[in-house]
Amino acid sequence: MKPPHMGDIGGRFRRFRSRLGGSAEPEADDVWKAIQLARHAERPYPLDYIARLMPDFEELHGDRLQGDDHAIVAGIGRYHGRPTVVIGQQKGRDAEERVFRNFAMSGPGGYRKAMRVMELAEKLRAPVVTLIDTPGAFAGAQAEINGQGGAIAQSMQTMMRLRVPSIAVIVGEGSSGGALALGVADRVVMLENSTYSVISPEGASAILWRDAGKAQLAAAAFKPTAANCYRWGVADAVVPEPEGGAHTDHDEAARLLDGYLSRTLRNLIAIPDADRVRQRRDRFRRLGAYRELPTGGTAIVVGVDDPRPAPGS
Amino acid sequence: MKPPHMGDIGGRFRRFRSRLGGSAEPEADDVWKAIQLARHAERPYPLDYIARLMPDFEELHGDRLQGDDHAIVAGIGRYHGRPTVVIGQQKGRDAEERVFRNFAMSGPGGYRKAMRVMELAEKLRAPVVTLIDTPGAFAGAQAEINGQGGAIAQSMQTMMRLRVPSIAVIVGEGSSGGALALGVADRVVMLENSTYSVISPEGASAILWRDAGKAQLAAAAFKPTAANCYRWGVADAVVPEPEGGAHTDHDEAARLLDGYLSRTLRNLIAIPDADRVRQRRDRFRRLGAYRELPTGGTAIVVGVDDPRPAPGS
Amino acid sequence: MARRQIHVSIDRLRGQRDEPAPRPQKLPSDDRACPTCASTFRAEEMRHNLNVCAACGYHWPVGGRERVAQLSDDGAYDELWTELRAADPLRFVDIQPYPRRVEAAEAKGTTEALVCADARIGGRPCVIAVMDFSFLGGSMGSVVGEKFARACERAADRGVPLVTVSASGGARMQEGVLALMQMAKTIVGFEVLRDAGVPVIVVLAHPTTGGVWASFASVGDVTYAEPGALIAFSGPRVIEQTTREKLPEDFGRAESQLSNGHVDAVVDRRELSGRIGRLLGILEQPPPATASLAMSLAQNGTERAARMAQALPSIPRRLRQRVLGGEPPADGGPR
Amino acid sequence: MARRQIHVSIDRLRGQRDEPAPRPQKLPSDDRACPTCASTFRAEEMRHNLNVCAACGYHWPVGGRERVAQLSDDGAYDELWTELRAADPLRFVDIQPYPRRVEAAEAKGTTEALVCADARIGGRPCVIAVMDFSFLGGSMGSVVGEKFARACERAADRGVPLVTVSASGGARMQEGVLALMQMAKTIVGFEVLRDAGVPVIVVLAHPTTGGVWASFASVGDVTYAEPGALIAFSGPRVIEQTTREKLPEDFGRAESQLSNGHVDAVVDRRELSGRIGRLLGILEQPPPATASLAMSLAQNGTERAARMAQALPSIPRRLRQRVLGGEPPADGGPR
Ligand SMILES: [Zn+2]
Ligand SMILES: [Zn+2]
Repeated sequence: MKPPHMGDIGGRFRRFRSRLGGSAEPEADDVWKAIQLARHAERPYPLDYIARLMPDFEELHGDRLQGDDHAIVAGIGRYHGRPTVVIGQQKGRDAEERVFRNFAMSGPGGYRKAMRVMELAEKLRAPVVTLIDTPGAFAGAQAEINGQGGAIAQSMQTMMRLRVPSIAVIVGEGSSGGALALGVADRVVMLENSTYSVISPEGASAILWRDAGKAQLAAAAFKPTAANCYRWGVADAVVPEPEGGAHTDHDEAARLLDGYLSRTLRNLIAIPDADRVRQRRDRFRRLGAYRELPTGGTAIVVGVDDPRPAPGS
Repeated sequence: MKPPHMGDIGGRFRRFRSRLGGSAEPEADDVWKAIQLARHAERPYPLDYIARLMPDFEELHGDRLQGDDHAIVAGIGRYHGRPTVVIGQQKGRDAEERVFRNFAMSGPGGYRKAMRVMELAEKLRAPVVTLIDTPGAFAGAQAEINGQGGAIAQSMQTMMRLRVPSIAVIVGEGSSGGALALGVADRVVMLENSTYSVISPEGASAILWRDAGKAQLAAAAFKPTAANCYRWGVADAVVPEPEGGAHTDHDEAARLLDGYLSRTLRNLIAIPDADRVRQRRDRFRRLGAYRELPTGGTAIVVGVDDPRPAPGS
Repeated sequence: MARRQIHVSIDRLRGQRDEPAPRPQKLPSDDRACPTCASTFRAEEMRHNLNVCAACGYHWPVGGRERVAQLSDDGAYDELWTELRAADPLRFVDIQPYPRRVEAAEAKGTTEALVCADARIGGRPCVIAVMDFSFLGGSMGSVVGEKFARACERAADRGVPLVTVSASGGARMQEGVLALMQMAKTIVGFEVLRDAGVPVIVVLAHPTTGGVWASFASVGDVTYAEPGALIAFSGPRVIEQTTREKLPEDFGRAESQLSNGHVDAVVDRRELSGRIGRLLGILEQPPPATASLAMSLAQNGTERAARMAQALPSIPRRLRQRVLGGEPPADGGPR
Repeated sequence: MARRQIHVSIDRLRGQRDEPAPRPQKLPSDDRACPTCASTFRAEEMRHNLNVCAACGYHWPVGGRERVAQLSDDGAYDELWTELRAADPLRFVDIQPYPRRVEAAEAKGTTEALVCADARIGGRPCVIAVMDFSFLGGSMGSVVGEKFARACERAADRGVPLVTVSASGGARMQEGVLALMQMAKTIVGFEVLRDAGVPVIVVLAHPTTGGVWASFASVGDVTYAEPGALIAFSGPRVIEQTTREKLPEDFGRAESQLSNGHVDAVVDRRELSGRIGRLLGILEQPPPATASLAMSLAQNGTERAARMAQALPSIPRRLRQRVLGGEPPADGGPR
């Protein structure tokens, strides 16, 4: 069996429309800059957005099983006149808080806390907003014993089944299954300088280049920027940040996010539940890029360069 | 506020109809004999019934959280031509197995295993049969930390919501919330010599008489026999055991249970799901006995002496 | 339905918590000593400080009606279902007959171990159901179960939240297996609230153990606990007897159960009413837009689906075919 | 849809397991030494014993098609969707370009890391989806996700069970975030199976790690694992690097994951086909009685409710009022 010729594939990808004004082929430096901004020490974290978007917010604690994972904050707040559930991955601002939050790398208990709060959303018919910012789920022995894999899968299942509207926002660094566990929403949106990737550049460097020092090279290979994720259909919209990045002005960053969230939630609420669930499934069913070989002839690429709806909800 | 006179209450309870041929006021000795039979070392346990009722049975393991509680066995078997989920509390037959099974006193993981298997039943539209035989849920530090209370409550919630038919069978000793956790079914049925009580006689003796040696007295006070539970509406039917007790003939005991189960499941399956769920709720909503004082006049007793449907499904 | 308008004026001492109360003079008649810090308080002071030690924050038990008054705006509430009283289905006698125990408990003025009421918290109407540990150890018998279920149904019918405070040693043993069944009855109540989308806030007071913790108390939408409250299925003494483990001092206490993941927050009693009022504000449903309401009625909910299915036989046969599938009618065409 | 009829005759050696195979003569060309007990076997022996060491039970990896053949009755199956091949959406280059890696892997005869097929196990038709660790470490990229979703949809459409065997290092990094998305795609597939009430049996082979364990592999209806299989989100090496813990030898292995509650049974490969066949017999739905089917169609399922609601606009206005509620029409009476 002769492997099909793959040389013509690249050409198709060069035809990507550049909807966001950027080049279809961002420079490696730009990618690295986005990664730096996504991880900026002064970048707003979920609780910073929550404080600005919903002054009345009740944080809920505990997975109702065996603990309270501080890497994930979850609760219910009043947002534009209705109860709204928010779940976020919270990095720490200073050294002490970083340890307390485990650098936003949660164990299974964090996802189980998220699921129990999603159940509350379901009961109260409250929309769910997730704020994603994690280098990945925690790699630890106890996390494995307590079912890190199953917790991530079940979190995806829970989000896939929600009959209430949901929006996932990548606010910082969205890495690996630990990010996707909270990312199965009706709309997935990325802040301008956020990143979304299958693995952190450092992890990829160690595994693919067998060299811990190739993170910048890995970043350039993964191109995990918001603009690229939008092109690939992984993000439905890109929300602008203040000039220079979200860290320069938390209030303005929250205001820009608020614009997207409030408008999109309003639109989503108007969709009948069953339709919304079906559309959500269809959204994730479609994602991917592969070739479909006809019985003979040239390959057809299916996936990322399909026509897509305009940005915004 | 003068407390109402309670002397006339006893009279109403003396009017209990004795549907099962026994005296409405069983002798203390009879109660104790039932307790001894319910705990007989040779009494059939869930796996004994399962082996006879469903030769094709797949035991499932684990709560998908952190362990596999051996006090509860759960699985799916072929029963009268359809997949049927069975969950049972399993005492050990010999000293070693008793320790392995923790004397059928499960921790939260046991109930969570039960719940995950109930979810499978729900997906496959398989009926659920529970076989109850426990001195109670385990009293241990780790069980508390892992949410023994919440696990029991959630198990009740899960059973209350099942859209598939369910039957709970008290096959031996049904004590406290640890038993009820698996007892929220469409039909609750007791084997002739089984018992169902809020607490074990030994526990009651220690707490109420402040004397560990008053178990027999406590048993007589609680009267937790099948016949009494039937009268109180707590059991919907009493399934006869072989002459002398189920331990004398496991095959015959299984055959007698099979008769009830197969007929009742057939009847339950014919009821539309929504009706069945409503009826199940109504069943547990009704249980209890209290007085309702009119603005002046004699007390009306509500509850246990209400007219009840005939035994059988 | 017997109701009684009760007005109790409560000075919550909000904002005064930081100033320690002046050391009270010993009054032999009604003073109480704090078991933690040994400060003594007069009954009036105790009541004013919601039965919390002004010096160290120790929480004493609170009676059912007093608790309802503490939670309600201006201490005003309408008590519900005081006509429900314990029966004696087992003619139960331990070291004394059950009716005698009930009589003694009722003689103190409380009718049962659960007090239910209509009230407002933070301006928002709600149904309140509070357990009273002073009535037979707050044990859950048939009256508690019935009142609790009614409270849930009332909250669901009116679309107002349920606020419940637990304080109980567990099931009322003197009612035997019927007491056990009340656990399931409270779960039915919560199912009704769930269908109605009505929130329930559970406050765990000291102690919340046994069948109460193993039923409604552990499955609230939002769960607060009072500082130091023991929250357990099996209490530390029973566990130490069963397993010969030596348990730490804080085992099963509210603060431990928060880190065990079973509680959302430990809330000081003096903050409780304000905190609940704020939470009810968050949870309040927006007024439904007519169009989207109609849409959600048409598209959501199996309840409605079942009703639609029941209505189907009266829908013309041709349409029924279209909806339910199956063979088209032989006499196709407009009816 | 390209399909290929493949017949492979496999002698399962059923019942012969107890007799240890005669010590094989060393044949330098294709013999293999067991890493556990150092017994050596010829390729023919290996194939006959399903790549399990006849002496100690060590399980070697199995290729995708070989595994499908092992599971299928008489080794017969129809492979599905071989026309789906990897694309290179990121034009990804690490130490070599992604297309070069794919070419090399395809050159060995496998088209992708997931082999799907129609087959029968124990006489019962099913859809089989097996990962192939030899194709780029069994990594899950877009082709794996697409084939897996199709396998679920096919099983649901036909009402036959899905049997899937995982063996994967996780997501295919060279497809970047699109590979990550395949995790969610497999979850969509399982949702379709759930709606259809179709069972899915997951077999965890060595290794099942990363995004595969964190998606479909951990949420099967019944989950078997092969002896010694590593099952983990993060592998032991990563954990030791991250936390500097020293992990026990059996960490994350099938046997540990059974006692951790994540696996239903550890099943020897030589038992697997028989065990699955028996399980499919248990799970088979009874033929629906026509009456009760109609009843359940009318009463159950939100799917149907949604369809009914969509059909409503074409139901006469008067009837719609009756079903949906609201004001009766002003011009009441028959239409
Ligand atoms: Zn004090
Ligand atoms: Zn070997």
